[in-house]
Amino acid sequence: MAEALLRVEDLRVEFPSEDGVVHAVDGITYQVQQGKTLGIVGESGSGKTVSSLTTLGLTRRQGARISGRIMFGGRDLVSLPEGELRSIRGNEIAMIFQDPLSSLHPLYKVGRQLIEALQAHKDISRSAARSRAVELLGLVGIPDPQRRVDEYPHEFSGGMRQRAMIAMALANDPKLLIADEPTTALDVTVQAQILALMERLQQELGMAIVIITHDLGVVAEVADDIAVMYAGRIVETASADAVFSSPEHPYTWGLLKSIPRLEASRSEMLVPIPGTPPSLIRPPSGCHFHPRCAYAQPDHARIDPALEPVPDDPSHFVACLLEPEERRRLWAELKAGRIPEQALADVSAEGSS
Amino acid sequence: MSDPELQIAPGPGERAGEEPLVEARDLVKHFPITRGVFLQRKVGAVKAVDGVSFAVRRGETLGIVGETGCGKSTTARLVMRLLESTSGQLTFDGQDITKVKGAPLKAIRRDVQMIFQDPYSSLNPRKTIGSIISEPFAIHGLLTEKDERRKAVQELMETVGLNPEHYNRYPHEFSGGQRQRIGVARALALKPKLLIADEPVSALDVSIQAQVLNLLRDLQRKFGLTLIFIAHDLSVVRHMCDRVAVMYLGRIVEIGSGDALYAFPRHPYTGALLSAVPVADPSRHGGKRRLLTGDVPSPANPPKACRFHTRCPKAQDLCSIEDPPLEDKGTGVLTACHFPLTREEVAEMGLATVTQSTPAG
Amino acid sequence: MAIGGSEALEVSEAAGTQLDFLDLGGQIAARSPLQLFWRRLRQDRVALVSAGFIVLLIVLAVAAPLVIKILGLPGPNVQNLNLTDEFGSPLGPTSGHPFGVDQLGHDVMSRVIYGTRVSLEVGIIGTALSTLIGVFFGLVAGYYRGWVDTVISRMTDVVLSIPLLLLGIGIGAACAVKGCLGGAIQPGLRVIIFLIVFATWPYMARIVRGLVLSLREREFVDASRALGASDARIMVREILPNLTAPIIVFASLQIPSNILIEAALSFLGVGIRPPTASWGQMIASATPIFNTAWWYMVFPGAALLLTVLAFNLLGDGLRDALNPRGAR
Amino acid sequence: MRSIRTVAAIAIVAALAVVLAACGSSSKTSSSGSGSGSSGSISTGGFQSPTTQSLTGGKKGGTLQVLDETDFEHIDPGIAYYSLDYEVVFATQRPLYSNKPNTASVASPDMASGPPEISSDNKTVTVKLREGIKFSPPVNREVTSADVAYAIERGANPNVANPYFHAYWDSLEGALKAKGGAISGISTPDKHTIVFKLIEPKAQLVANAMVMPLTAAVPKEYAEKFDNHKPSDYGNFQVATGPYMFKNDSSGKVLGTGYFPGKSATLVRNPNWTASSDIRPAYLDEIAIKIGGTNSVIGKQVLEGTNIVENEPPAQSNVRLAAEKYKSQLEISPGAGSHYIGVNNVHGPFKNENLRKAFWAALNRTAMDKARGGKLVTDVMTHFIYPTIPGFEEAGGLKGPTGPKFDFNEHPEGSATVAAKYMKLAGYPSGKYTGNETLSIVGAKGNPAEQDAEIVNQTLKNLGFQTKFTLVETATMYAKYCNVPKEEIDVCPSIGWIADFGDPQTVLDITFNGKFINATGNVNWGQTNNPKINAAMTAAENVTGTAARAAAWGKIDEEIVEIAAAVPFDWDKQANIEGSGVKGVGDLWDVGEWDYSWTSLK
Amino acid sequence: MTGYVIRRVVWGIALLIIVCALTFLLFRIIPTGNPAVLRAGRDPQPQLIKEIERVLGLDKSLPTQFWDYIKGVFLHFNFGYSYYSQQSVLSLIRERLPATLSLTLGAAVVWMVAGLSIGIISALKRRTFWDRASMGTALVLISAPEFWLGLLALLLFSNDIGKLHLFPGAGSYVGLTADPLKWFTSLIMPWCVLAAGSAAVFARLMRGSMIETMDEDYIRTARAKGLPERRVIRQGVRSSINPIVTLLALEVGVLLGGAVLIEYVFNIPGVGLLAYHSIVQSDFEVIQGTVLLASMFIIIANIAADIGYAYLDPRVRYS
Repeated sequence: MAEALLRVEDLRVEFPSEDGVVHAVDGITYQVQQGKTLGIVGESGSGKTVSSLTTLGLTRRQGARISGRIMFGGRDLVSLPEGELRSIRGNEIAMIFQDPLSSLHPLYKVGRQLIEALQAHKDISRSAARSRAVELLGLVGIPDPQRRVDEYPHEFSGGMRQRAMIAMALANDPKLLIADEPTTALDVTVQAQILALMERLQQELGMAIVIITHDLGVVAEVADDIAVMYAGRIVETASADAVFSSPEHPYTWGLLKSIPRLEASRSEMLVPIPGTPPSLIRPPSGCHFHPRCAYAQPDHARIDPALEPVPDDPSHFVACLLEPEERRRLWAELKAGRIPEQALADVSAEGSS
Repeated sequence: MSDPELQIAPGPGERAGEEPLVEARDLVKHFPITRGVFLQRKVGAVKAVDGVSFAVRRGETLGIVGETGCGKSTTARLVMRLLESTSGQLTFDGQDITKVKGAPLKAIRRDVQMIFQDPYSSLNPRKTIGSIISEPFAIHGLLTEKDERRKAVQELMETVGLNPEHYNRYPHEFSGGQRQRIGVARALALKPKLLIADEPVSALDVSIQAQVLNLLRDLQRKFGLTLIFIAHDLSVVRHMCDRVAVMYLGRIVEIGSGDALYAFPRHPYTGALLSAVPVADPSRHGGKRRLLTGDVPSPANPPKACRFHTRCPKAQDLCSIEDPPLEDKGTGVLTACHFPLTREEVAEMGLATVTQSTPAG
Repeated sequence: MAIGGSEALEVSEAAGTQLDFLDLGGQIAARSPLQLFWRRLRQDRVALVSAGFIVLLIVLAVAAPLVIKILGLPGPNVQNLNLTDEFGSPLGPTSGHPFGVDQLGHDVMSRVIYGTRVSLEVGIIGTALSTLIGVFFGLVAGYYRGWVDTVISRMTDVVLSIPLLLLGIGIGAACAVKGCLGGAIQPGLRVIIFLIVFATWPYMARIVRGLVLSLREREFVDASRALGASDARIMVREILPNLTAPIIVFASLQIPSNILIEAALSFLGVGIRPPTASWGQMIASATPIFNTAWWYMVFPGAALLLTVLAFNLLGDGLRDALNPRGAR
Repeated sequence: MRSIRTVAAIAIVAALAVVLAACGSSSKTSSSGSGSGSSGSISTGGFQSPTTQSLTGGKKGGTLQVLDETDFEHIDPGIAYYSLDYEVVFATQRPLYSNKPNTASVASPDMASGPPEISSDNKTVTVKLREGIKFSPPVNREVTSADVAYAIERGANPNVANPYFHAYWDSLEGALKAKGGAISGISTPDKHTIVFKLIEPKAQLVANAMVMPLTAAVPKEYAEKFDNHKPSDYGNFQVATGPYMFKNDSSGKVLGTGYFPGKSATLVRNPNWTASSDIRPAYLDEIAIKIGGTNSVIGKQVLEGTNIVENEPPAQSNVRLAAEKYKSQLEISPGAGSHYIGVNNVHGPFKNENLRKAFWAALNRTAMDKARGGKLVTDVMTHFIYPTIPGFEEAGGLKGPTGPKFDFNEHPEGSATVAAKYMKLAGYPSGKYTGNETLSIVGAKGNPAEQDAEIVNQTLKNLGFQTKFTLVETATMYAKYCNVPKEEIDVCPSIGWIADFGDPQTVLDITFNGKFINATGNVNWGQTNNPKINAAMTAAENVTGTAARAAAWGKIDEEIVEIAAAVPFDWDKQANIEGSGVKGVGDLWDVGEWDYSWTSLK
Repeated sequence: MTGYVIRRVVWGIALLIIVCALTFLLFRIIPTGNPAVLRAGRDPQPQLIKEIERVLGLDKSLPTQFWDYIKGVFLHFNFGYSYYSQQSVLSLIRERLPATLSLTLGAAVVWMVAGLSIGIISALKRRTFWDRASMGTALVLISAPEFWLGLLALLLFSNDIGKLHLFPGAGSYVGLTADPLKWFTSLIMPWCVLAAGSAAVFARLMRGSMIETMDEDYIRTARAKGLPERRVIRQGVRSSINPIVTLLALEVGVLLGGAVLIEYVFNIPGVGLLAYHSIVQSDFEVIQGTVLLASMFIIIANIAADIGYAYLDPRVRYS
């Protein structure tokens, strides 16, 4: 395998807070290949956003305590001085965010914000930057970019704002685009447009993408590889196909089986994950997932599972203490629409905080 | 608008001839846009709901689905009588409730309840769970004995899967899913005949969504509730509802049994919606997406005639001239379209794989 | 001096802001709002010291006669012209009169201590009344909107367009002896309180109205209405409890502002009437001689400054402790 | 009375003094005796005094800087009636008669060429005018008797509304009906003769009133258009007859040229004035008046400056500074009026004469005077005629009436024993008031009136009274409360009185005579209506000769004291200060204020 | 937008008339004194008082008086005359306005420059010594009555009675045209004293707003774009100022109120002092004029703030 474009090694991010230290990211390792798309899936509070913000050094100001390594182009972004990091941001690594309305400066014209992005990294005249801005808006499919370049974000629709954000991210031909929940705030039809746009741009521009989302459908559509995060850790990572066809981690199963599928029968029961997401301040001991895991054994509360390759698939890693055979048996049952006994035990019981 | 009788498309499992529990005819809600410092002058209207008719039978679940701003939540609030309709008629249990006020309205409030979208906003952060769930009793002067009330509340808490010992806690001490359960408990307190759920799970984490959906389905079965279920997520609606209404710009463009509608959407908008849903299975990315272009027009100034014609791939001149009636196009589903989708077109979009199912419960 | 307390409109600095993106909802250990409030307040040393100082002031005000006896000072109205020189100029601080005396030989310290009463009365009663009125109108305007809102909002416009001090001088002078409005406005403290209430309720009303406008869109209001709750119940039982924190915060910042208004009006001679000791009035009567009798101006002013500062600091502390964002 | 401002606050003319009696001819001959007779009360420790100042030998030329904290009220000679207004009015206008600086009771012919001729029936006064006196530019013509006639006529014009016209000129034939038009009682047989015909025998009164600025000539053809304005604004366009005039533009406009209200005023020489025609030496070339500033600062600037004066009462701190460091720059003017406490004789507790006496006895007048600035500027007041006014000595001089009947007056520092005695006489055996009536006290704001009021309030409280105590602006105090009997104010502690003329009647008649009780503008503050006193006053009005009048009114004074109709506490002596380069001449008749027409630079 | 401005202006004028009517009623129904009586002298016979009342127009019914006044103001731009100096109210005000404007505008400059810059710096240097010190000072200044600060300043720094002879003291004001240097030096203390409270308020406001803004998503975007920190801060400042603008208008009222006190303390012959004196003297039309002027300032400031806000915020501008 070629040298990865981005390699995150044992990244930990902690925030001191009023109530204790928040272990937002608890030692994650992943890599992104050139031109490929990595999907990071997780629920709110799983640390997926923090990890990507940390990549760009954007959590430094929040008083984060960061350890581990983020290797990009031979440099460790964790220890890179702010000035150098700044020249990477928006240049080699670009980022788009969940809410395009709040992520665009409400008082500046879209064009101006694009021009700023260009001029931050290139010595380029204002008029050249402007025509490049128009060009970029056209590239992301904004109709009539000549006129739109002089409009304010609030005059754009939600989809167009996200397109504008993408245009801004593309301004300096980044090698890596980090998209943090890029479609969560959008309607389903617009989401489809944006996802299609991202796919198209990746093909045209050949950049790598890290897409962060809670929606398995979205990653299924766009990602080559998937990392599933839970409580600040990556619990499973594999190619997209492998994650959907033979998921190894009970949490991944939960995600897959708790969303109704359009094509499934109405009578098919959903299998929810019981309980509530854990506290990042006092995460559960052992396997972070054990309190909500229907298949957990008593000693799972003590043993911390490592992310290890599964048998037969060296690119498929999972952090689970169940025996591989047991995992496969359970998944086979779930896949067939049966619900394993253990999972039926307390579907609606609420482990309260 | 078309004859409302026609709109009660026969659904699976329907006991024919029974009077619907709720019936809405030509409901209209226009929010005025006003100007002026002292005397408010009306300068326009946001046509949030613009002629919506439907009926819900006892015991069934009607899903209303559509994108942001299509008027689905407004419709829910109209039915709840939280908003006054601009025009139209609303019947509940055979009684015209369009204009009822005061005591009769309060009486109806006992029979119609609502679950709200935002589990954070729908619970008063300054009240304990106990007082939130017992509020219905307090308002209607029921169970005046303190112990009695407490007991009833704790029973409710148990019913929805909450620990009854948490009676004295505040909402902020609960997670989103638990809060939504509190909302459900409150809605169930008065044993309503009709429950309206307005996007009950869209603010919840994926793993929690399923808990709440299952709970709702359990409760519906247990109490024989009639449910109006509003959501933007087509899969969730599909999972929960017997019949589904698709809304676009304040109008119902298609309404019918869920199975039929999902299997063979006739309206191009329904088709586009279904086609846009990302499928959580990389192996199934077969169909050609039919992506809609452009944005939803402003409800303050909606397109004439067929509201969808500006974005419809099949639109012809007629669509901008004549409003298509909501009528059966041969699948038992009412569709408001001059040029409905054909089976070939649907198949091309990769949607034909939707399986028919037997009705739940 | 911030009349009307635009200060309190200050965009608050949320203690929890910086970690918002972590979305820690539900993770903070279970505590009731009151517990949270106490916990935060207890950690705020400045606010605690201020609160202590205010308690001390209240004790001073209530027990003024006793305090003066303990300190061995003459009463606030004891005149002693022997303490002025042959030209009638007052004498400065001595051991018997630590803050000096005024033109009539009144002990300044004794009067400063008694002046606490007026400031606290005006600050607290004035704020309470204007809060009551402001909350009522703000609640009604925000909840009902429409013409009710229009009328109330226009009323606030009118009041806020009248220059308070000029109005104060006029009413103060006109109602000085017999009172006004059929005796409703009695001269002295009551005129001041009337003026303060009249001029400041719109601020509270506006703030409350704004909050109610957004609160009434919250779903728990709909939920309550869906249950059949009456408007009055919704306003009092649902919305009002959610306003307590901002009301307490704004009111706590209104108190110092009102104390300053009283001082300003008394300074201009329309406020508290002698012989009642009021800090503003003392500064006013010190004005013609402040170059020779600095103590007469400096001590009441310092008392005023410290009191207002304490209330402001406490208000800041309350705002931080009650911050809804942090409480979530 | 002109209310004298002893305060840095805003005061307004509220009420005024009564008139000289009919037979005042002696006042022109030798009345200064009474003035000097009172000099014993004046401490003269190296300070200047208007009574001793030299009126001659000034150096000619130069500009005098004047720093005044407050503005004039009216500069129109037909309206002006306030000590500060007089300083400019008497420099710019020449009434028919005027007082020299060192006398309050001797009038000299000014615009008139000689004494007034009074007919035997006391109903006609004839005055001859000097010839060759010209109005200042832009009028520039000679002053005629018609101009004087118009000046008086406009006093009756409601647009002008002269504040003392009714007091002095009502007896003029047709005056009551005149509303600015011609008054039938005034005739001008020739250009320099003016004849006043009266309907009552009050010629002496009218003649004496001619020292007031109303008689300063006003050119009708020029002034009429201003007098038609409601109200008249002739003051802003006035022309002068005196040695000085407000600087004006070619159209005669003073406002914005020589007078900026609230900011400054400039008096320059009147080019049409000639020294030979006047009694005033008019040494100065220009008077530059700066209005505004802070009294305490102004005083310091004056004392440390050279060609500079302050024409208002200096701040206490500066009086002290002057007395200690700048003695020669301090002038103390006796006879600056009196301050006493009006007590309601007809309503409330003080109906009871004994209670009034108890109050009098209890009051620490020394303390009050000390709060007013101490012995330098005050004398303890023991009766009502004040120093420099005939009758002062006759009524007991500084000590006042003494003896068993007057024991309440014998304790300037207050006597609890005597007070208790009268309390008991009043029916309060405990020696304290035990009734349930609350006294309403309305005082005036500002130093030292405020302190007077506070001491009074405290004294009354010590006597056992409940009080409702209020301080208002001086003007409001008079106009809305103390001058309005139906307000039923019990105690007015800040009453001040100063006469227009050096005659005892001006001090006692209107203030204590029952027939002068008015519904509004009442200055008989106690509403004293004692038949015996009323009768005595009626008789005394017709007494002639200074000594006789002094005796008669002195007796009345004693009777007023005997019933304690009011409670006195302070005879004022006014301090005035000047810069080291000024040879100031102050007007005894105007509380010692510097007279620009006599003052010169060293 | 134009429609909006017109509506605001129309309501502003209506407000002025209402305020005018209120002042009118207030000072006539419960007057401090009857000017006719004040003018009538020592023997004020009812008939004379009546005549003066007629001359001054006080005998007419209140509505008629009010109507006459409003007519004068709006049709003839005639605000009446002072009962004392017979000067037209307009010219009185015009004469005194420069002093008040010098005072308030100068103070506004001091207040905005000092307040906003201190606020920004404090926000950026949050939790440092500078931040704590400047915010502490700000709170002290907010808590101090400005008239007292004025007296204290005089006692400490005035060149006549001060301990340190630094600046000209009370009553030293001269016009700008008369002597620019003296004008400036005489106003240094009043400016600072008048601005102190407001500057402190705005330093705190600006700090709060800035801290809030710097946490906004778009600031994160700006950083993610790789903008230099200086430019990021500029973006923050740009949007932090917006919410402050509406408060600026409120502060104008405070400033005007303060101007009365400061003119009183420093003896500056401005409109505030005029207003004070006229109220004390019951000089109705001057009261009316000055109150009207002050109200007008407040109303104009409000309108200007709203328009300025709309101008600064495109979201409002186009809606």
